Parts: sequence; structure tokens; C-alpha cells
Amino acid sequence: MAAATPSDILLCLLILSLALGVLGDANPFRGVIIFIVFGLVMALSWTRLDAPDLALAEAALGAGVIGVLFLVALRKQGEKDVSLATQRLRLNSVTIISGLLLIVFIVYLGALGVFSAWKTPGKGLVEPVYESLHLTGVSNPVTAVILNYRAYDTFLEIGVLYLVMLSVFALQPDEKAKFTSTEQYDRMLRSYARGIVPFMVLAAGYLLWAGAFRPGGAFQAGAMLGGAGILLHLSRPAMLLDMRGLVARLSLVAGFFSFCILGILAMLYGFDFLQWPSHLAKHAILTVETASTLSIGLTLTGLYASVERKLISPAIFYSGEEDNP
Amino acid sequence: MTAHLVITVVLVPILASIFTLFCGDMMRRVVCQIAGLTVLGSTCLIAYQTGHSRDVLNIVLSGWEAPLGIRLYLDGLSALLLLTTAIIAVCITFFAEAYFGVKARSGRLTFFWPLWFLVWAALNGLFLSGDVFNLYVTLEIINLAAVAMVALPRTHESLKAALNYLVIAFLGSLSYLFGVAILYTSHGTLDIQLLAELAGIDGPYILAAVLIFIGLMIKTALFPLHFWLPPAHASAPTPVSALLSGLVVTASAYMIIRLGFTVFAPLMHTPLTLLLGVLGGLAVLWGSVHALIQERVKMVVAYSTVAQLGYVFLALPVVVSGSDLAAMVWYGVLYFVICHACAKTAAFLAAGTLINVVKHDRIAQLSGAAQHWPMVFMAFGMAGVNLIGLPPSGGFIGKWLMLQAMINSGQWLLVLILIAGSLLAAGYIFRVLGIALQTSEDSRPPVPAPLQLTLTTMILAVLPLLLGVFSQLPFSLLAVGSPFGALP
Amino acid sequence: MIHSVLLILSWLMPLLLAATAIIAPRLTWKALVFAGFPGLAAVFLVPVGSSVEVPVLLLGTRFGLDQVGMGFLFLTTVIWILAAWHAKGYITTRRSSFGVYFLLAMSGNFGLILAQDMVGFYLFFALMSFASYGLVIHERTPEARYAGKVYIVLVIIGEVLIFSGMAGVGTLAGTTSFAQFGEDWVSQGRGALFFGALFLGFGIKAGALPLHVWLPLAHPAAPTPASAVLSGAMIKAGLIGWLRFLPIGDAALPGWGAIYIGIGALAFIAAALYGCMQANSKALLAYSSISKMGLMTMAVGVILVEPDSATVVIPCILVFATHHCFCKGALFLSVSINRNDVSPGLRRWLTTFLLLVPPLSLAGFALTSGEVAKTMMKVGLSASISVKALTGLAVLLAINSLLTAGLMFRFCWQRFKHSPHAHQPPGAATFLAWGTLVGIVIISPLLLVTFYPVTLGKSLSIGALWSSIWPVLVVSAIGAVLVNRSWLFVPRWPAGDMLFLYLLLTRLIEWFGRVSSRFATAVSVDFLRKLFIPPKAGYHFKSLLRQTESRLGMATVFGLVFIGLLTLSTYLLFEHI
Amino acid sequence: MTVALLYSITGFLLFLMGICGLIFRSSLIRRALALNITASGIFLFIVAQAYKGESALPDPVPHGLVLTGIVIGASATALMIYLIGVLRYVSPGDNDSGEEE
Repeated sequence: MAAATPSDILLCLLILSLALGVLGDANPFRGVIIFIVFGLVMALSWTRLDAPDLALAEAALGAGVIGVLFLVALRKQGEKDVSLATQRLRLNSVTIISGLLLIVFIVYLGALGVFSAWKTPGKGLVEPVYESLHLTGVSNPVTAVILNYRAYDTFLEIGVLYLVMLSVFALQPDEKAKFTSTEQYDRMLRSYARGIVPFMVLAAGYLLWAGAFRPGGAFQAGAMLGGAGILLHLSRPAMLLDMRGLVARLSLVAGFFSFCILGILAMLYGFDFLQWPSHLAKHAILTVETASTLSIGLTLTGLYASVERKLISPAIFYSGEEDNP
Repeated sequence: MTAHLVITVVLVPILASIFTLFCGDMMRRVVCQIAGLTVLGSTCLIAYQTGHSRDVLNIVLSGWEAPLGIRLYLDGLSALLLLTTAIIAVCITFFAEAYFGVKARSGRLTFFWPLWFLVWAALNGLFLSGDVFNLYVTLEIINLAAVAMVALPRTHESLKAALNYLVIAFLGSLSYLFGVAILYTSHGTLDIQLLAELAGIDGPYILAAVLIFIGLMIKTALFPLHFWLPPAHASAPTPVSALLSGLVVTASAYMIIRLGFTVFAPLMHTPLTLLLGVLGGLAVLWGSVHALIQERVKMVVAYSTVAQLGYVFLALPVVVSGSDLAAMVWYGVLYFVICHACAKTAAFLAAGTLINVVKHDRIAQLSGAAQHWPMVFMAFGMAGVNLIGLPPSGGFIGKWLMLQAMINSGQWLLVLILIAGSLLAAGYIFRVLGIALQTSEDSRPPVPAPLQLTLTTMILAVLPLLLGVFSQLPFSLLAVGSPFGALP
Repeated sequence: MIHSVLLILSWLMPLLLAATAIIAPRLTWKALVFAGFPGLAAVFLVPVGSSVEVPVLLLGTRFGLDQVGMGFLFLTTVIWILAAWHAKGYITTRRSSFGVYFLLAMSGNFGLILAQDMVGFYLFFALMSFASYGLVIHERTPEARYAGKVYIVLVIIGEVLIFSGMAGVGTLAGTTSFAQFGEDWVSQGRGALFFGALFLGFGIKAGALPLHVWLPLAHPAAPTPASAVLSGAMIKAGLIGWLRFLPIGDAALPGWGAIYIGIGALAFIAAALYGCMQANSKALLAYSSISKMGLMTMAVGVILVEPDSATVVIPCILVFATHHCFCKGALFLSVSINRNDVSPGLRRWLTTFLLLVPPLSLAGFALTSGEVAKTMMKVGLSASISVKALTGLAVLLAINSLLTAGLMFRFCWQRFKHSPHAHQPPGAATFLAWGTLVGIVIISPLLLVTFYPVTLGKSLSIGALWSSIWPVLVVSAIGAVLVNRSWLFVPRWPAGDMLFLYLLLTRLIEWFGRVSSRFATAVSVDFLRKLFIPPKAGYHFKSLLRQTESRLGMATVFGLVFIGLLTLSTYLLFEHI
Repeated sequence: MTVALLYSITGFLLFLMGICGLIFRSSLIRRALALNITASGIFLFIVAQAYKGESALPDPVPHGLVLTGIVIGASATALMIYLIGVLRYVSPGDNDSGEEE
């Protein structure tokens, strides 16, 4: 087993201190910025741990899109933060005793965690995964795991994304957005977007294609596409698709639906549900990946758009009282 | 053939969810009915085949056998839960159709339907899952969809409740996920049956068990981690409350039983189950007492859920592996959970019907309501009979088995708690009924309760009684693939 | 085959008819009388010892007819059929609701007698108890509702007690089937808690002393036919419960036996005494029932002390129960009969005679079933108790005879003197059913002689005749003298004597909750108060609960609990292995 | 100390830190952040355990699981942020659609 180098230790310390910054910084806005940095450093550590797929996903999704969502959520909110707590905690004997207890618990659990991590992990499924890799139609083992060996999980996971978008739909006010022409667009952002978005789409396509044999795949590509969408939205909100429109809906369910259809087809031809016969596996995987990329990209854009629409300036988009039919 | 049938149960609601996203009002109703009845039919067939062949079924997915791929696992327990879920779900579908009425024909409420079918699919997937990670994914779908549905009324209260629920459920799933990860790293598999064969008590195993149990305790709202449940269940629209209290918590309770008696069977009769039992007892008392002091019917029913879920944990300390007691607890708890699902749904639907006609559910102002809407209160009373645990309800049979196990092992405190819980349950049920049964001089002609609402409520209220009277069939189904064989 | 069908149909028939009411309420009402016929047929056609297994019901249930069951089924079916007949003339309002509750309670009553295992018994017992709530509140008057409230609270407490007692006994005995009850489990000495639960649980139904408070409230409130079955048949269900669940004849439980005898004796005397003070005829009859049930409780106690006496005493209980059932049924039904409604002449004289028979029988007048039953009870009990106790028994019986005679005198006086005209004359069915029942009371000495090993000789002896006649004579003489001195004769004590104790208890619990929460907060000033109560909150119990609940919902507390549970359970498990 | 052990411990510590953050920060955004840190900790733990050394191939199954976990975590976070946003614009007593009461 490889011994940890000083750079490993440094990286770990960096991660921990960044986490402390995220949680402890008095300014929530700065906390979110630190969170994005934290996500990037996490991606770094995953590259260190031989998990480049995750590094990509984390950078694009965790740090990228989610970070932006956090930023948007805080932008107009400023220093004032929404809190559910009705009673504030005061320093008294109860809190002191609880704090002491908490420290004892944490120390104990930390020791336990160390103890449990110390046990050399079992061999896992490395061998069987690589043994059957040639039957899966892809050479990237992670893609093989998520889209072939455990395709059912991924199918449901795409369902989670679909579900989040559904939830956003279900909570939106009933009126259609009304755009006003007074909105000033940032010209620079616009031209920047015009230049960069095609490249991002191209990059997403590459990530999708590359997922078969090297790090990448639907989630990373989808996140990239989502980023492009967000950029587009930032520069020209008026271009925003009506997310409840038919085309948008169709693209939203594309990933989920293609999984269903291919799964059913497999069953109709006498295979198991979601089983790809080895000579068709590559095509099948590429099909669902493409559809999923589209869905993921659109979902992320839609999420951003709806969060922003709600949070930034409702007064611009809605005439009159909000939410009152 | 059965494999296809089993997949259907997951796929049809998913397809229904996708289709309802595109359909107009008329078409949507047709899709709802077709999907609902198809799943009901399929589950009936599955239950019949399972009971008939008396054989458990492992369904390989993606063509990869267990450690590498994911298996679905169908035994009597899964089949019975699928069937119960299907019946409850069809009733909720028809109820919601009438309850939302015109409001749901356009606008954002139409998105209730895709969400709802997704939850149903995930529930079926969860009951069929034979893989701990797959359980996590399905549970996550259920929870996120539940959160969105709690927030549906878009009132301040419901949004707060949904957010609280989301934070807590997220923490619960993370805890569960951590446990699963530890299990995988030490055993190299995620398949429940394989894990059950491999499991031996050591450090990581204990840590995994604790993390998984605590995660599930949060989701099952075990005292003192329960506070999120009553506001969430009470502030949601009624079909959602019913679905949450009837099915969603049943899913996590099911996971506790499933994992507790397979992967974590060696941990039974250890201090862990003792702790769970103590907390379960506290939940029974705490939930019941709170149900007694609530001012709204839905809050009473929601707190009753906290109390009733306590019973799931209450009986665990008496489980000594390999003995008759374990079998009694296993059967008793499962039967209790299944009947509770029906009765609780019925109780919420009754409350919802009331809200539909009276426009509120404040207990103090319900005086004399029973003479205007006798069927609603009859349904509530019948559901109450099950919640109290009186015969001939299935709740009685579940409690009876649990009680016998407790007495056999000499756990007197548990016996007392179970009895006190029953008395308190009688208290909060009859408190509502008592006020409703008073005579009132209010002679305004009552708004009749819509038939569709009353009928679905009634069906679900009768179901636990039927389950109590004709318990042999479900028990024989449960025995298929049970870790203990037939009921002693 | 026919036996099995009859055993099932006896309880299924009323149930089915009750269900029919949803579709055809008129049909149900028409068929009310016939609902009990399969049960009655079972009494005569099904031989003792036959049974039938119904595996689909509950956890597998068994119905059968044994000696005890046969005796109780006979009296139960007869009284239910006649009450149904009477009801058809008597009930004019809310017929379908009355019919459904009546049939459900009937089904429960028949089923519990036939059930041969605990779970089945419990099911039917609960069905009967809850259905009779509908009978009690039938009139929907405030009094009826109050009686119903008291009744339902006691029923629920009783159900839970019986449930726990039953689970305990079933677990200790290792079986839920009555037939397989052994004796060995009692000797393990672990059952005290359960026997207590069973005594109280069934005691509520049987009107055992501190638990009888619902009876004097429910009987006057319920319609007459319902009171008749409540007092005639359903009150015996508690007795059957004791006979079924206790190790009757198998093992001695001297401690419990003493309690049964003590409570029974107290009820035997005190209830009769208190009954004499009642102004309401039905409340008076209710107290008389409590008193008579006291004698049967004593008999159960004797068996518990001396298990060998079971073979002698159980027939005595059966005879006494039969006598009491018919007699009390006839008395209750006669409340709705008014002598003055009948045209003067022979028919009025006949009515008067018929009205006089049940009171005389209950008072144990010579040549009535009361005398036969009492004598038999006396003989049966004296065979198994000591001489000293025998003297006590004789004294008790004598006192009770006097009191019962007083009760009956007052009852008759009220019936003949103060009974008002009915608003509308009751239907013919009311008269006929009552007349039939009185007829049965008249011939019941012969019936008892036919069915049970009753020695008529003993009760026909001069001594016995005299001892059955003198109390009636004495009381009648005293009564006749005092009857117009209302200051002495008519103290009116409220029905439900000890109810105030229960109310006091509730107040006490409430008070205790208030005080204890105040106490807790006052004593543990700093820690507890800060944990549970924010400043300025009241010390009320409810607000304490609510505050604690909202505290649990705070993220801080929740997180602490989460981490605490995590730590605690891992610690416990690591300690364990 | 091996690389896997170091990162596992870091992961575990992140997990605990996240929960502490949940306890001590009352604002909703901060709680969402804390939950994300908790999740990152768990993922780090899993991935570290899958690491088999410089020359050996890592176990791809945990990577797949973590990928799923990241997506689900991101979805939950997005939903939470959205709900926080909606909550800001619905004040107590508002009755948006008149569904209940």
C-alpha cells in the first residue's frame, strides 16, 4: 500500500480547513465561494485517488452548478438569511453541558472512524468488473458499472433528476412569466456567451463520447451542457425556453424515457430488463447517455432559471401580486 | 413470465408518470385509471403466483448476477406489501381525483400526478429491491417526491414543513449511505442475501449497522427524531398526507425489518435493539400523549403515526435469533405495519373528506358532525379500531403476536407500554369521535360528502378489519421465503 | 355437517342480517326475531362436545358446544329472541339503527359462548360490548349519552385489560384453545398480573363491585328490550369469561378465590340495599342484577378455592343464571307493560297475575324457579365450604332474601301505583313476548328439573318452603304498613352510586399532572427549566409537552440527539462484543 | 499511514464537521452547505477505501456509487435551494391556492 506523501497530508488539511471556512465564515456569501473552492479541491483529491470520473462530475456538478445555485440564492438575499429557528440559543448551563457532551461524542466517533478506516478494506469487485469488461461495450470501468452492471440504479437516478424538475414545476406559480423590455442585458456577457457556448456544447459532446473509454460520460457531459445553458440564460433571459412547453418537457424525460424503452425492448427480445447484448451494448449505452445528457443539461438549466426567476427580481417578471390567482 | 410481470409493477407507474406530464385533463384521467388498475392487476397476479408456487424469486437485471449486478428479490413479504400498496395507491388515486377536483385540471397542481406515480414506482421498486444501494436510490426518490408534495399547498407552513423534512431526510439518507459504503468496503457486495451470509460482527460492521439504523430511524420518525413528521404530514394536502403516513413511512419500516432480520440478524438481542425498544416505547407514549392534546384531526392522526411506528421498534428487544419469539415478532410487526398502512390512510382520507365538506378539521368545532356525515366518522372509527388494536382488526393480530413474544420473554415493561399505548390510542380516537357524536342544534342542511371520497375512505377502513378476520391467507403469503418458516 | 353449519350459523345469521340492513333495512327489521333461531336450534340439535374449525378466521378459530356453553346458549338464545319480538312492538323510532346494533350485539353474544379459543372469544366479546353502546344511546337523550359515555369508557378499559390478561394466560398456558388448558402453568405462580386484569376486565361486564357503575346508568337509559338482554344475557358474558379463562377445576387459586368471594358477598348485600333506594324501576332492577351477580361471583370464588367442587358448583351457576336471566328479562319487559292499559276484567286480572310472577320468582317465593335455584345454590355451595362459612352463607342468603323482597315490593308498588299511562299502547308483539317470557318463568322450575340434576325434594321440604315464604311475607307486611309514610320508605339515592369516586379520580389525576409539572419545574429550577420551558411560559402540563416538542425540533437539539444516538449505540455494541 | 487511510479519516472528519455545522448554524443555506460537506465526507471515505495503491487499479464500483450519490445529493440540494427561495416569498398567513382550510 502506498504511503501518504506530505502533499497528501497538505491536501487533506486544505480540505478540512476549507470545510471549516464554509461552515464557520460569518458571511454566507463568502461561505458559498469557499464552498465552490472546496468542491474544486475535492475534485483534486479524487484525481489523486484515481477517480477522474468523479473529479469531473464534482467539478461540474458539485462545485459548478450547485455552487452557482447557492450564489443565486444568496445574491439578493444579501446578509439576511432565511432561518427556521424560532428560538435563539443562549449560553447557559444547558448549552455548556450539551457542548461538552458533543465534544465527547465527536472525539469518540472520530476515534471509531479512524479505527474502522484502519481495517484493510476487502478486495471489492475489482476482478469481476475487469473480467467482464469486454462484454459491456465500453472500456471505462466506471461507465460499465453505472450503465451496464448497475444500469438499474442509474435508471432510477435519472428518475431523481426528473423528479427534481417536476417538483420545481409543481411549486411554481400558475402565471406565465411576463418579460418586460426594460431589462438591460450585459453586452459583454452576451458576446462572451456567444463565443463560449458552442465550445461548451462541443465539449459536452466530447465528454459524452469519451465516457466509453476514458473519464467522462452522461453526467459530466450533462453538467457541461447545463453550464452552457446557464450562461446562455445569464446573457439573454428572454431567450429562455418555456420550461413547461412541450419541447422542453420532451427533452426533460428523454433520458428517463429512453431507459424505459430500451429496457422494455431488451425484455421483448428475451433478455433481462436493461440487459444490453454485448454486440449492441455500445450503441445502447450511447443512446441512453445521449438522451440523458440532454435531459440533465436541460434540467440543470431549468433549475437555475427557476431559482433565479424566483429569487432575483420577481417584480420584473410578474405584474401585480405574486402567487394570488 | 413472472419476471416480466414484476418489472411491470415498477415500469407502469414510471410510464404513467411520464405520460401524465403530457396529457390533457381527460387523457390524464384515463392514463391514471389504466395505470392504477394495471398495477393492481399485476400485483394481484404476483401475489397469487408467489402464494401458489411458494417460492421466492430472484430476478436478475441487466444480465449480471448478484455481486456485480442488481437483483430484485420477490418473497411473500414483498408480494404482500406490493399488493397492499397497490390497493392503497388505487384508492388514493381515485380520492385525489375527486379531492383536487377542478383545481388540478390545469396549472401547477397537474404536476401532482407525475410525482405521485413516481412515488408509487419507487415504492414498488423498494419493496422488490434485493440490493442495499438500490434501496437507497428508491428511498431517495420517495423522499424527494414526498418533500415536493408536502410543499404543494405553497403556504408558509407547508413550505417550512417540507424544508425541515428535506433537511432531516437528507441527513438520514446520508447516514444510511455511509453505512452501505462501509458494508461494501468490508464485504465487497451490496446484495442483501450475500451480505446476510457473509456478515460477522466486527468494528466496521457495527459502525455500518448503527449508521444504517439511525438513518432509517430518522426516516421512520422514531422518537426523539420524529419532530419533522407531524407538521409535514398534517400540512400537506390530504391525499399526500395519506400517502406519507400510509406508504412512505411503511417503506422505511419495511427496510428496518428486512435488513434487521437478514444483514443485521446477528445484532438482534444486543444493546442496540434494547435501545431501539426503549426509544420505541417512548415514541408510543410520547406520540399518543401528543395526539391527545392536538386541536386538529390531521395533527391527531399524524401524531398517531409517531406513536404507531414506535411499536415497530418496541418489540425488537425480545428477538432472540432462532427462537419462536423472533418469528412472532417478525410476523407481528409486519402484520401490524401492513394494517397500520391501510388504517392510517383511511384515517387521513376521512379527515380529508371532512376538510372537503366542512373546510376545516378543528376538533372543537366538529360537534355534531357525525350526524351530518355518518359514513366519514364510521370510516374514521373503523380505522380507529385498528389503531387501538381492538379485534377484529389486523392491528389486534399484530399486537397480539408482539404481546405474546414480550410475555414469553418476560419483558413486563414492554407489555405495560403496549397496553398503555392501546389505552391512549382509544383516548385520542374517542376524543374525536366523542365530540363528533354530540348532538348539535345546527340544523343547516349538510353539504353531502362526495361519493368518491367516502367510498375510497370506506374501502380502506374496511380493509384492516378484513385483514384481521381473514388473516390466514396473508399469513401464508408472508411465510413464503420468511426467515422463520410458517407462523408457529 | 348440520352441526357445523348450525354452530357457524348461530352467530353468522345475526351478522348477515345486520349487513343486510345496508341494502334492505325493512327486511332486517322483519327478520329480527328469526335471527336467533339457528342458535336456538343449535341448543337442541347439536350434541355436547361437537365442534368445528374455522381456519380462515383470525388466527384459526374453533367453535363448539360444551356443557357450560350449552347452558348459557339456551338462556341467551331464548332471551334474545323474545327481546327481539318485544322490540318489534316497542321500538318506534330509529328502527334500522336499533336493529343493526341489536343484531351485532346478538351475534357477539352467541359467538362468545360458542368460541372455543381465546382470540375468538375476545373478538365476539368486543363485538358485543361495542355494539351494545348503540343500544344504550338509542334514545339519544342527554341521560342516554351520559350513560353511553360512562359505558364506553369502561368498555375500552375492560377490552384492554382483557386483552392483556388473555395474552398473558395464553402465553403461560402455551395455547389459546380452551380445550387444551392445562393446570401446570398456574403452579408456576406467574399469572397474578393477568388474573387481576381478567378479574377487572370481565368484572366490568359482570357488574363486579367497584366496576358496576355503568349498569344503573345504562339500564334506565336503554330501551326496554335492550335492558332485558343487557341484564339477562350480556351481563353473563363476564361470568362466562371467568369460567373460560380461569383455571376452573384445574388449579386452586385461594387468594383470588377469597377476593371473588369477598367482592361477591359485598355486592350481594350492598347492591340490594342500595337498590331499595332507587326511584327508577329500571335502575332498581339493575341493582338487583348486580346483587344476583354477586352470588355467582361468590360461586366462582368457591371453585377457585376448592377446584374439586367445580363439578357440583358449575351446574348450580348454570341453574341460577338461567333463572336470573328469564326472571330479570321478564321484569325488564314488564316495565313497558301497564296494567291499566288493559281493559278491566279477566284480562286485567291475568295481566296482574303475570306481572306478579317474576317479582315473586326473583324474591325466591315457594315453587318458583327462584326458590329452586337458590336452594340448589345453597346445597351446592355448602358441599364445598366449611361449617363456619356455611353459617355465614346462610346469614347472607337470609339478608339477601329480605332485601330482594324489599326490592321487588318497591318495584311492584311502582308498577301498580305510580306507573303512568303509556303515550300509545304498545304493540301486540310487546305483550306476547312478555307473556311468553313470563310463561317460561312459570314453567322454569320444571325446565330446570328436566335439564339439571336438581333435587326438587329438597326445595319442597317444609323448611325450604317456609324459608322461601317468610321474607316475602315479612317485607309485604312491613311495606304495607310503611307504604304511605313516604319519609321513611322513599329515600331517593342517585343511580350510579360510586360514580363520583371515578370523577374524583379523574380530577385527582388532572390535579396530579398539574402539580407534578409545577413541582418538577420548581425543584429543578435551572437545568430542567432551561431545557424544557422557555421563560414566561406557563407551567401548564400541555404547554410543557408542547414546548418540549418544539425544543426537540430545534436543529441543535436534533443534531445532538443524532450524534448522541450514534455514539451511544456504537458504544453499547462495542461494549457488548 | 497509507493514502487510503489518510483520506478515509479526512472523509470521516468531514462527515462529523458537516453534522456539527448542521447543529450550530441555523440558517437554511448554511444547513444545505453543511449537508453537502457531510455528503462530501462520505464520498471521500468511500473513494479512499476504493483506492488500492499506485500500481493497482481502483475499485470502480464505489466510484459508480459515489457518482450516483453526487447526482442525488445535487438534486436534493437544488430542491432545497428552490424551496428556500419560494419560502422567502410566501409569508405566514398567505394562502396561495386555498387548498386546505
